[in-house]
Amino acid sequence: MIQLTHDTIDYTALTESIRSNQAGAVVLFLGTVREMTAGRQTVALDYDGFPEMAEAKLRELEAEARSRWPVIEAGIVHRLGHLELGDISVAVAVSCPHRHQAFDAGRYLIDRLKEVVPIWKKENWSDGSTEWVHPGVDNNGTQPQI
Amino acid sequence: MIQLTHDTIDYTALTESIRSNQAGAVVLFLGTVREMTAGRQTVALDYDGFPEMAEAKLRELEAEARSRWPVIEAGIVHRLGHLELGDISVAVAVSCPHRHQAFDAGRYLIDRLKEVVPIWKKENWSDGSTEWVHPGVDNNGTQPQI
Amino acid sequence: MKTKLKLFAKARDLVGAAELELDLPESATVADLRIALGEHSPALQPLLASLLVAVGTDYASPTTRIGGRQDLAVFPPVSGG
Amino acid sequence: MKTKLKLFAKARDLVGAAELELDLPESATVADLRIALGEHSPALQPLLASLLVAVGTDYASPTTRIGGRQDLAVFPPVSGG
Repeated sequence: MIQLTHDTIDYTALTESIRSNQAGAVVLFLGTVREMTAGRQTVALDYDGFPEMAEAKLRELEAEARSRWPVIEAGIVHRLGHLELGDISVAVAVSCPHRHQAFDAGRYLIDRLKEVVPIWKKENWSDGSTEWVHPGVDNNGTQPQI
Repeated sequence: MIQLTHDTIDYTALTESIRSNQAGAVVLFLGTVREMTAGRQTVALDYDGFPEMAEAKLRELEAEARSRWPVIEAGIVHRLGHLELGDISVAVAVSCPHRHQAFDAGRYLIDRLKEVVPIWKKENWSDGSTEWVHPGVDNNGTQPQI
Repeated sequence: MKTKLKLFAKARDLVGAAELELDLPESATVADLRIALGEHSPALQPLLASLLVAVGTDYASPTTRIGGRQDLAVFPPVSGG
Repeated sequence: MKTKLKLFAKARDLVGAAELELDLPESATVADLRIALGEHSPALQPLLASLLVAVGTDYASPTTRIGGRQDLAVFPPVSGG
């Protein structure tokens, strides 16, 4: 199951969809909205996405994981829109015969998702300011000094 | 939540119990009854345990994980008794500020559980035979040649 | 040639539009698009060097010809998850 | 001294009992327990070298004195998860 949604992520349904008698191990990763980031307080996040490309890239990532590990089933759901503290922004679930395969594949999927899938988050800080998060670009939009 | 149970493991309740606004990452591991092991077909597993010691060791493992990673919440539930194919035998859930911490802590907990927690499984093979699984001890109960 | 592109996240906010039409020669590459974007929307200038360009649902390489395409997308580094 | 121990998994099956009482001197160690167990239940012989011993809820070291304890447990290598 590859899905983008504006609704609450049902990670139980996702997990059930990837369970299998051929798998001895299931790993589920949830990204959740954390209150503190580098000493600053967040009150909410807004996620924007380019849906067609995001779904295409998620499918490619699933194919990459399957080429590297004996994945039985895998699923990724990413939420878009306005998220409050503690809300789940992303769920990655994978089943494999053995546990280290499932841990490695799950970690690979979320690491790669953060590198290549066209989704962006905007911080809503507790001081009322907002800020797009664009790694490698500083707060003023200029390239950081290396 | 550290628990041994003879009932179906409610991994959703476990996961909800370890979610936190302080965590950006949740990792859930499920061990499930796999049909094929080294080319042999299983129809069911029976888990035996030494409950008081198993719970004490699980608490020690949680403390070890907390000493190594910034764990916000952690929970482990292990099932005992008769399990059918696909049933969940163990659930490990951990929340941390960042994802690699949660992956590392979750993997550590299940790896250590398999080394030190006094729980044993008995295979019910499809040919009708049964066999306790005791790593390092061969099928006849003798020590393997090194 | 009329070249259409979608904008996302901070790029959209700085330009003040979700879509944009630029006139580019057919031989225009990603580098040419960057220059044209900076001229069209000076507010994008500080973000320009880090912008990513997609053709359809794939990242464009620096030498991909994009002049006249209707399925371009331009956006800053991703931060999903 | 009367020494009580619980048995688990294949050790319990081979002995045919979940609990056992052995007579051991107070100074008896895990090594002595192993010998006494093998004499009491020859069926355990092939498993003997790999058996683990717990006192209360902790693994006993080879030199732990266990004679007269009522809270011992003896079991083969674990396989939970």
